[in-house]
Amino acid sequence: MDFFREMWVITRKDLRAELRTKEAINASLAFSLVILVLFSFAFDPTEKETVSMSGGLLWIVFAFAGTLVLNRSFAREVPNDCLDALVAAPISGAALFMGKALANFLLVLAVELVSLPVFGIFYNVHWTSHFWSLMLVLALGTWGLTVIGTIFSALTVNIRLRELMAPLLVYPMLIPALMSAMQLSMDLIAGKPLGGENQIWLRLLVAFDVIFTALSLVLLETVLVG
Amino acid sequence: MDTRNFTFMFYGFLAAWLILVVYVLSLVSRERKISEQLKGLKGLLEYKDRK
Amino acid sequence: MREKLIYSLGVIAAVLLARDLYSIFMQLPDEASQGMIYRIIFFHVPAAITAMACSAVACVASILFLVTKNFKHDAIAVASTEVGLAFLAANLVTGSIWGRIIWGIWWTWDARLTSALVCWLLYAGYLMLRRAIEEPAARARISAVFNIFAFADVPIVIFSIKWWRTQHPQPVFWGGGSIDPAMYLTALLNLVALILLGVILTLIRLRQEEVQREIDSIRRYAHAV
Amino acid sequence: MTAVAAEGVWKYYGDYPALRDVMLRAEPGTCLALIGRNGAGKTTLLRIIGGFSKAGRGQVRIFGNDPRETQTRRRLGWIGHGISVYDELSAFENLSLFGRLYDLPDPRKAAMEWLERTGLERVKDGLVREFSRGMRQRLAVARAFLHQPSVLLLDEPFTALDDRAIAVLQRLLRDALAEGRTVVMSTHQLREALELATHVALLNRGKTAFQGERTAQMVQDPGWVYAHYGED
Repeated sequence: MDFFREMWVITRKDLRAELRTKEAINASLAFSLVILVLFSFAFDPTEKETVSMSGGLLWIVFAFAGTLVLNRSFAREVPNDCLDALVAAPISGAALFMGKALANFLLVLAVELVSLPVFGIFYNVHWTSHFWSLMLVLALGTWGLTVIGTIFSALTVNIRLRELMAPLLVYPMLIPALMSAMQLSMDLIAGKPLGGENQIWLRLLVAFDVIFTALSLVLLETVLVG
Repeated sequence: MDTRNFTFMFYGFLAAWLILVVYVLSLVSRERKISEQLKGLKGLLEYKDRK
Repeated sequence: MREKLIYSLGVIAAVLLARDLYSIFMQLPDEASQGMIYRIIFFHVPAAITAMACSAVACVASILFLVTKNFKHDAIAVASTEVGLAFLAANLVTGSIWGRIIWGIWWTWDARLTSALVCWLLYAGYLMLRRAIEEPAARARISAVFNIFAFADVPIVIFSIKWWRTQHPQPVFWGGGSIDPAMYLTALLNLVALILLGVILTLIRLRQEEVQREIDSIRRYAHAV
Repeated sequence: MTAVAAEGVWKYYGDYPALRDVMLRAEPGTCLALIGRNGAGKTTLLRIIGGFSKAGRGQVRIFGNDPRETQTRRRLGWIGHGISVYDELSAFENLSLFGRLYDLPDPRKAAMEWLERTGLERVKDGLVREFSRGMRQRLAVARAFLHQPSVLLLDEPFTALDDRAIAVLQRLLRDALAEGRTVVMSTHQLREALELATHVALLNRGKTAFQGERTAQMVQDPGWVYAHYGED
């Protein structure tokens, strides 16, 4: 069976299981809304200030809310020992990882796409001036978040304090990706197009995604089969 | 300015070496813990042998 | 054998450190713009380099563990990560104290300080991860994977924070200019001394880790009997 | 060709050897019962044979190949302590999911077939979460047999099962043996296991203390193997 079909089977399974209970995605959405409200108390949301903080604010919301989805990714396989069945199945570890990562990516992206307009309304920010560039940055940043979140969910799947450990490990690792995504989103929302000065951040984000995707694909089998 | 400069340099070196000393102390306490464990284990083994 | 190595390295390090301290405090003149405080640099920079060397050693050891499954490499990884963290902490504190004089503030989100802090958090996560896993084989495997990830992240963190800061105003320092050869020699010798110290601490920690592992296995065995 | 062969397998947890130089063989069409006390290493050994964990030294061969090879994984079926099916999916969805993962030509048809064979066809669209214990276990059995594995690995299969599931499993295992498949099971339930088994292996503190054909005497007196080979 070819790689993409294996991957898609896993993705579909994860999405179906999640959408049936909506446990993680509901929690994540609610959480992101709560943080958006909380942030309005942290500073006076006048328009000019908000634009200069928008990138940081958005990505902190995304990172926190995303972790709720990502933590569940391999934890979902723990009850009933489902992970054993997946490891035993004749699919490559790479397909398993990419399938799970893709499902997580779509879920996190959905949460982000809901919180983005909410952010625009709450903070009175016109964020659509470079819509497609922003979507590109959103996708790249979210992929970085997803890859690290998914592989660390696999790493911590069998340890106690899993829910506490994963964020502690994930956030410091994510700092470069979050920084680029913040910088780029801020520029785009402020009306500066991609390219020129912020080109370097786009490159950094892509490099982060590529490096950690490759590393995860290489190491997943080691993580799951000891 | 110069005395302050000097005190801070002094603090700097003090703090740096203090951190290393604290680390060494943590090593020493770990060493003690290990030897305690070893003692306990020896007792356990002797007890089992006698049984 | 290892005891002797530790002692002899200790003697060399002590002699070097004594010589360096003498030279730093007694021989070298004050720096023109910074005054006395610049002397912290002689400790600050070598500590950072030692910490980096430790993280590199830990990464290599982690890879070797995954390849060979020999627990010795796992012990090397944890020992050198821990020692590296201690040196990085010393580096951070000296940096902060230096900044208090030069910039007038304890902490600034300067590129170097920030990346050092992020790296410190990364590797502290490694030690915490180890504590959360009971079973030795799983602990070694999982933390080796994490260590490789952390090491891959270090250069990305350093570069990205550097770029981040170059786009933002920051206190200026490190004006150009040549270094006095005497200063250069002292800095170099101090680096050697600190690296030796790092090696000694790592060796001690390594032995502890090995003894601990032996104890754990004997205990398992004793309970199984 | 030998179906399952463990050749000098060692497994360490830290420095502690959970398995010590284990040798094991199972030919096609035979059923090997792996017995031993708690902590003797039965589960560890089965997990190595199943490819869930790696041997520290020595190797495991399934029809001469490594258990982690994709082609080998296709030939292995596994029932462990958990049921390894998803609570949030229906019985039919679960089976067709695994049918797809094992690349069966018609996963939906295979799923239906096995739902019928385990008596679950009426509840095929019910979520596993709502199933009774016995139904869940039968579904787990169906999942393991779905891709017609030539080697079945069962870890304590009878421990958690209710009577009906035991009956279903025993019938399926008999059929499988008759078709020339291989079964390796670890077990506490000596009586149920020894009825099916053609061979017996006893693990004692990580070592193979005995391996041989099952004799009539063992069935009559399940403690016999322990009495002769099990003690130190």
